[in-house]
Amino acid sequence: MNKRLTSLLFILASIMLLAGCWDRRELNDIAIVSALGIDKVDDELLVTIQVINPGQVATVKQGGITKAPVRTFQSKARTLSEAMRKVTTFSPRAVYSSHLRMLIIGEDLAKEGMGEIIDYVVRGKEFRTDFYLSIAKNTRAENILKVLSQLETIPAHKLSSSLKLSEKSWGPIETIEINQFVNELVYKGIEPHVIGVEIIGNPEAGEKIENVEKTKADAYLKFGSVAIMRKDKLVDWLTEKESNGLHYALGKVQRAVINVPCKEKKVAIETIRTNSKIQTKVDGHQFKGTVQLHIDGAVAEVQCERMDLEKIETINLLQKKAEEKVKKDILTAIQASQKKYEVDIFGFGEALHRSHPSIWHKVKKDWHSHFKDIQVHVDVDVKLRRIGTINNSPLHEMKP
Amino acid sequence: MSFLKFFKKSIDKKSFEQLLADKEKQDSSEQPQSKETIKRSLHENLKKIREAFGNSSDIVTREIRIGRQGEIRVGIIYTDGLINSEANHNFVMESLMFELRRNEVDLKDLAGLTLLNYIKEMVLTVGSIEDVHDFNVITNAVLSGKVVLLFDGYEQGFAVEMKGGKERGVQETTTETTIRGPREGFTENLRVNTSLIRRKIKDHRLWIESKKVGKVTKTEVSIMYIKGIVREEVVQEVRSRIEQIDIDGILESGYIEELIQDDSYTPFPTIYNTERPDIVAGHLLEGRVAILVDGTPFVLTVPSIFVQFLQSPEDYYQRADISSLIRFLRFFGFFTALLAPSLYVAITTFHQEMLPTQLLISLAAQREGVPFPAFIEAFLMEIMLEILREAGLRMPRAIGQAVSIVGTLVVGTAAVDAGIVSAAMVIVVAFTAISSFMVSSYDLAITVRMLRFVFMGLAASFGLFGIILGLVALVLHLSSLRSFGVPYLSPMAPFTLADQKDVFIRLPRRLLIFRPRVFSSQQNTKREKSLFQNENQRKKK
Amino acid sequence: MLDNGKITANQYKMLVLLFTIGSSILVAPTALVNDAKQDAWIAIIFTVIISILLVLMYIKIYSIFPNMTLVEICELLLGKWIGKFAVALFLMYAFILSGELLREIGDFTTTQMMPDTPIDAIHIVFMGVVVMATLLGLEVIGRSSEIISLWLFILLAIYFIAILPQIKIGNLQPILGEGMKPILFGFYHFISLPYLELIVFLMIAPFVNHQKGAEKGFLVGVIIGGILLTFVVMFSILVLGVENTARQIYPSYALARKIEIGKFFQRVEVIMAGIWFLSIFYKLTISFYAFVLGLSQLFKIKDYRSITLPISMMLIVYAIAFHPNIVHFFEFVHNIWPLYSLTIGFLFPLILLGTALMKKRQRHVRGNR
Amino acid sequence: MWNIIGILFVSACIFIIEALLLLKHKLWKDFIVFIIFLFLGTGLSIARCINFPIPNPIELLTWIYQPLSEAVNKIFQ
Repeated sequence: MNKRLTSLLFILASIMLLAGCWDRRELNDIAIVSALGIDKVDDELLVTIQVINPGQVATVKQGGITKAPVRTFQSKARTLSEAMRKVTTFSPRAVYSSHLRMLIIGEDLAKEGMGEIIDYVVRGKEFRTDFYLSIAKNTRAENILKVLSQLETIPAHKLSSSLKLSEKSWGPIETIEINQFVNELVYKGIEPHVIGVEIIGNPEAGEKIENVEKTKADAYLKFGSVAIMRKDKLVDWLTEKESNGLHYALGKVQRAVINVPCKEKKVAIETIRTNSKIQTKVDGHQFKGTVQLHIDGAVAEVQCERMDLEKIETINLLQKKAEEKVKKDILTAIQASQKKYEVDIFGFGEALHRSHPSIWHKVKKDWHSHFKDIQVHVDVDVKLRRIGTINNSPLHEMKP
Repeated sequence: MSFLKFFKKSIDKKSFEQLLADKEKQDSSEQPQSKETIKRSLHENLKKIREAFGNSSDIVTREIRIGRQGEIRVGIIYTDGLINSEANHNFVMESLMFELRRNEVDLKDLAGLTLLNYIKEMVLTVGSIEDVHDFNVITNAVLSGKVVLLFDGYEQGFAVEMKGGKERGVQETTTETTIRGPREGFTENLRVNTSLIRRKIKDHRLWIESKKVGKVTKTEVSIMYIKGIVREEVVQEVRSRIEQIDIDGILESGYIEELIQDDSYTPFPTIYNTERPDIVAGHLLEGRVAILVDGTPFVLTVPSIFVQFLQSPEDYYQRADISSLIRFLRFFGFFTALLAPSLYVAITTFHQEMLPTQLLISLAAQREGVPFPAFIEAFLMEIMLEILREAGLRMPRAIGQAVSIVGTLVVGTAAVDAGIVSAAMVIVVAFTAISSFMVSSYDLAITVRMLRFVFMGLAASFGLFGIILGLVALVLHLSSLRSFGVPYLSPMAPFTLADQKDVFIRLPRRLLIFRPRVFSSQQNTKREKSLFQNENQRKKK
Repeated sequence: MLDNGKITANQYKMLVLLFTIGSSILVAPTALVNDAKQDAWIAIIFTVIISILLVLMYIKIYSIFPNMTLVEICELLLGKWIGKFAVALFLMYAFILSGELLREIGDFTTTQMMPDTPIDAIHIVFMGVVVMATLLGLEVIGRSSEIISLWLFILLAIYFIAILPQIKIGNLQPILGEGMKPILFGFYHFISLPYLELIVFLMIAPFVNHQKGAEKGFLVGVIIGGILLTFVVMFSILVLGVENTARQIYPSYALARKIEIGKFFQRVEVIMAGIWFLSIFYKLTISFYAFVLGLSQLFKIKDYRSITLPISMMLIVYAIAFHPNIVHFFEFVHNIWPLYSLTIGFLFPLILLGTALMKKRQRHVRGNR
Repeated sequence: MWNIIGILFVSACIFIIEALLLLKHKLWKDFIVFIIFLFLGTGLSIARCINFPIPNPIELLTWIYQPLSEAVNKIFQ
């Protein structure tokens, strides 16, 4: 018995050692792609990859910056796969995209329809689905990728971490993972939206290493407005107010600031957590949408004089004002999506599917036209829980 | 399977019969004078003995005269260094030479006794005396530390037990140290060792059977067990396996271990060895059999299961919660020692997507300029580590320290600085080495060291897929092992819920009422009371 | 009866459990969600309940002939020649099952883990370990399954707990939105994939040392396996959503990619790969063992071990030759396999059971006279 | 070429391991069955290496069950 097994194991072991290692790649043979930018140029896809230069990143950590911590490579081809393969002709290392952080689509491509690039990214084994999707606003994706960043040595990491951070602390911004985008692309009850990124400052200066050495960079990247899409095509950019409303309605806002007017000045209310619910009801032949939003907040800043925060009426008033403010934002966004863009980015259709599957199956074909006429009722409920570490503002008792 | 078993059996039988035949032949050819009885003439006898030993200088053959007029000539034969010479002077020679003269005994009339009986019963003030008639017995007695007395004119002699000489005393063990627990360790002397165990288990059911093994060395091998707790089949099996040993010399219990283990095609130890009497006592109480071999401080216990190689006696001396935690740590250490380098190789060369990005970047930065593939790098470092370890072991203790410092610090740092290996690899290898020291049994630690290379090979050719397959094969192999009839992986496989109390965790002692079921004969408790109950029940039956 | 050693009821239970979740745990969500959309989890619960009835039928056969393998039962009940023919049909099923499983391993590994490695190499290496297990015998397979299932439970627990934070309850709605038909379709596919294949256990059941334990173990193993599969399907829908799950070839693996706890515990989809490799290893080993043992009983040779190695060569060849590509494989599994499984896993034992009961009654009647 | 040599080598190894054992015990029936399967296995492996078509039971199954499967699918659609 054992003789038999020993010989079997011996044969196996020799096969393995002789023939193995097909998939081996050493760490110093791979080019780690941190960001991928795709543009459309003359009917061809222009692929820009931002590759990390590990040695350089390590030296940056030790203090000295000599060369750029990342490199970009570009190639053009009709399909993405071909373009990615072509990169190998001038990159000394194998392109490795499992650690991709950002996928940036050029605005031109987005306007023409970005469906054609999605399949490659979802199908490929190397692409994990945890990177963020973004559209380059008013520029090409390649330009975005060329800008070097401060604080974080790798620009793509800077992008993704600032995106993640501002999602938590700034209302209009939200992270979109590729899976979410694809789901929304396929699903009939909702249309996708994607966050935009733009260059502030001089793009050409941003490419140089000196950009990193200054305290105020010549060029930097900023996330801002939201691109709304119909199918895979970019329709328009939402204004900041509208995107704010959109994110409130979708419950994507975690920590944000609501500025409530008081006299000429403002009171800032910080949201602690929000909870939203979108529903679609059927009332005869009419669809009625409701957006219910609960916000827990805290007073963060008081600018106006003579405001007595110790009184419950003041708090109630502030809550009411905040509710109105948010409600207005949401309504603006809904209105814009219904009238201006005619795109259901809120997912009222999805809500209908969930509550009335049979009706949904009848209307899903032309949900588009039904959506325009939905009456939406927005119900915002703000609860101020805390007022910070002091009760009344020093301004309250400031000498007149 | 049946025919295979049959096959195996027939081979065993055949070889066994053959062995017996061979043995007889050898015995007859080697010792033709075996049946020779001693002569009446002392002179001739002594001459013959001297010839038999080739006039070896350590064999003392002395002739003295006893009695009032010195009328009886007595030959004293012993091996210098094996006997307690002081006791020999005091209790044998002095008794013979002085007592007889001082008491003015008439050797012709000895209170109705013959001379030899008189000497045996009234003169020699020593414990154990045997009558000897045979030259062969005499030589054996002389070699095992007895003093042989031959009397002129008699075809009979005495072999007086007088074992002594320089031997290492009971000292603290160096191979298995604990913070808490008895400090004593076994010595090379079998009697001392049995006494150490006897002192711990003061019960008449602690039985010892002895046998001489090794045609030339004639080493004494004892098996020890507690009657009533141990399974009779196991004792029988041990007995018969020791019986079947056919070898000229046993120099260490390792010889026995290799000759009686179940399966020789395995890297895993299936017999436990230890230097600590407390472990042996504990094992005996669980119903195992201990095999003691003269001339080595290492005692074997069977049957042995896998988990016990990852347990330490201290587990039972410390609080249960701490012991359990440390046991977990030890299991973890076992797996890291086995897999850490292979996992590193697999992840960095096959599955880079598993690493967090920052870690990947810093690893990649370290690997810039390293000329070898990760596998070769790991392989070189591991080999270097093994060389250092082995060198440190064999070297004089003072130099060993220096070597390990030079090896670890200087070579490691220099290798990283020179860019031959990456710093991460040094960390991995060092961590692996430390982990392998967590494995409490040295035997298992060696196995792990060996298998580590196998897993590295698997990782280098198939990545994690290879490692998983390797692990499955390892578990299959372990499941196929047995140690004296007990499945090696028990009590996990076959799963016995009742025995789980003392495997990965050790429950508090009051919950450990029952002995492990895999070893002991009945489901008897650890408490004495019920052990008697069992005996009573058996009697009733 | 060949001497293969005995396994305990607990080991048998673990083998049934591993067999149930092996292979299905990775691919079941896709097939089910494709059929039943949001209601896949209802379909799976429904299937698990029906599968208990199926297993009761297998147990009935086993309890009539507790000491005989399916092959021996067959020859006893159906006579020498019809029996041999039926056995051949069953063995072909076991062989194809083994081949499909091996192919699945190769496909998964080359798609998700090692795209450059030739699929034959994966097959040969994996088969090597399966052959090792088969040669070591059922006793060793049983014992090792207890250890492996312990690891498996630990990995599964990590997997389930780690995926919890990603859940979105809304993904389950609407419940019963598509009516009952899709659920039945899901049932039709799902019962064929792990449950009807359980018939190979009738080759192993006689080697359990305790008859009642084997019967109980069979049921308990199937139920636990069903619960685990339900969890996997539920989590797939809850985390990935219906559309995405339906699109994935290996949904559980895609699901594992979503695991992210803090910044440190992420990128651990290999856990899922590990779970799957371990469970499918046992599934393959059991079906291969059943095939080889059955073949040796069919030819009435003394020991199955001598033909194991040649058969494994054939299996490696057929694992590739069965399907020219992965789409062919999926189409076969989706369209043909359920019907084939129904024939062998349901109709065939039903006929056996019927014959057995009839013969028993005849004997009873005769005895009364 | 090399893979055929490899296959022959493996078959030879299997033959040596098993046949010796079987012949030693004069298990003629086992030996014959073993030889048949070894030939089958080796033959199939070589056939696959040189891309020689080998009989595929899947095609048979597809031929048998295809009409039924279409019917079932029709019911559920």
